[in-house]
Amino acid sequence: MKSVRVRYFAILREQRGLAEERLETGALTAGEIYAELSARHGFTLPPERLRAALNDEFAPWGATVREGDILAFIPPVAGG
Amino acid sequence: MKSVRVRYFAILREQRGLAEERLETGALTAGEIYAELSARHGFTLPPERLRAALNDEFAPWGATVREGDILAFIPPVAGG
Amino acid sequence: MFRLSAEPIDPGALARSLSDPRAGACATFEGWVRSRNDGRPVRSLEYEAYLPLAEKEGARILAEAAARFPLLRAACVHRTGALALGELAVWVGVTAEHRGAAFDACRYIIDEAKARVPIWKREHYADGTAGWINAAPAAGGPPPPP
Amino acid sequence: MFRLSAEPIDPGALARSLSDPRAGACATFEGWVRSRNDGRPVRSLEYEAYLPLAEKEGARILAEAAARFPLLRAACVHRTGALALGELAVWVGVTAEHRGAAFDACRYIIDEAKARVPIWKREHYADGTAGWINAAPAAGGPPPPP
Repeated sequence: MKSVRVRYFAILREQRGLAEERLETGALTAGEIYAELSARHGFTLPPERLRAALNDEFAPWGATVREGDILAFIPPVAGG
Repeated sequence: MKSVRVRYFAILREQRGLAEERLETGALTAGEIYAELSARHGFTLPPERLRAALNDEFAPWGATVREGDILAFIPPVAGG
Repeated sequence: MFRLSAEPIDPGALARSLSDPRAGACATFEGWVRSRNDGRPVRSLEYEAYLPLAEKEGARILAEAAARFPLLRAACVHRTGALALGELAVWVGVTAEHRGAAFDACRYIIDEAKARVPIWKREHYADGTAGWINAAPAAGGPPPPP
Repeated sequence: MFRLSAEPIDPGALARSLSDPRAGACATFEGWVRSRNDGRPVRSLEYEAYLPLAEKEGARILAEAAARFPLLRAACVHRTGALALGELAVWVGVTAEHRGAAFDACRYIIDEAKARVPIWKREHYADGTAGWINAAPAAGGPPPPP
């Protein structure tokens, strides 16, 4: 088990009801953590519509998440 | 013979030494009048690099010029 | 220079910041909050951003534009927070010696910014509802420009 | 709206004049007097125009742009008279619902204006000479952009 900071934006923030949390998890990768959180909170966006970010940089879903990392899930962007 | 107002712009105005003149001419078309003036004043621009305008509207070189018309010669433009 | 701004954007000051004695062309793009989107009357909107990542990605886009096009200077500023109808949401400006590069780089920057920078838009509609743009579970149809 | 101006151009006021509740995009182009042209140091320049014909041709270009592109409003103002380095020589602005039309129409207007509107530019060089641009007897090489 490790402790990870998870950040939520936009529709994910609304669906989770908070912008950031500390998560204790045994999951290894960003993708596994999203699957775990999505099942728990009923997120509507499938992972293929999202990107992951690790420590404020884009990262592949297969990236290993380590103790103390900041993990974010990026819904489809809509600037402009 | 008829009397025509001729307007000059940019390099033609410089080469003619004035911006406008009244011309008495027997020439029929805009092209013939340019040939006459070009021979008299030594304009450097050949007609294929110019356009003619009659009464403040573009006109073909073959346009008939009538008494009292305003004839202008348009050097290659360079706005912007 | 890419930045996010919680305050209104001043396009005049930004355009002046791009001046350069060699510049013959300045192309700008302004994105404004419009009164309808996809046929629905809009009352206002809000932008949320993932700040450090948005600024990194925006800076990368400007660097890419400078590598691809012979430009002199380029800037992009995007608003965050609540915006009213008609307000300026995003400003892009590019100076170059010649206009082709200024136009092409300006368009590259706004196209890439809209596609890649982690910023999200929530529209408030006249009927009292609100929604995040592009947040449907399935990517339905082409994304609406701009 | 196309017009010639003997006074400095105010881009902010012009951009505001294009606002429209439906507008999501505003693309602008500014042509600035630059310090060199074709490698020669420029000190200042002057524009001369054939006023009634320039205004007619400019209005035609704006009407063509409105027919070709789904734009909301468009304007172009060109300076006449003496201009210093860095001064704004021409301003084009277009608003549209979406950015593609705004960019395309803006570029169409400046490209056509430079090719068709009877305005002439005389450059004064650092060495004290001066010359009309594009006034060589033979059209030598491609015309310099912009």
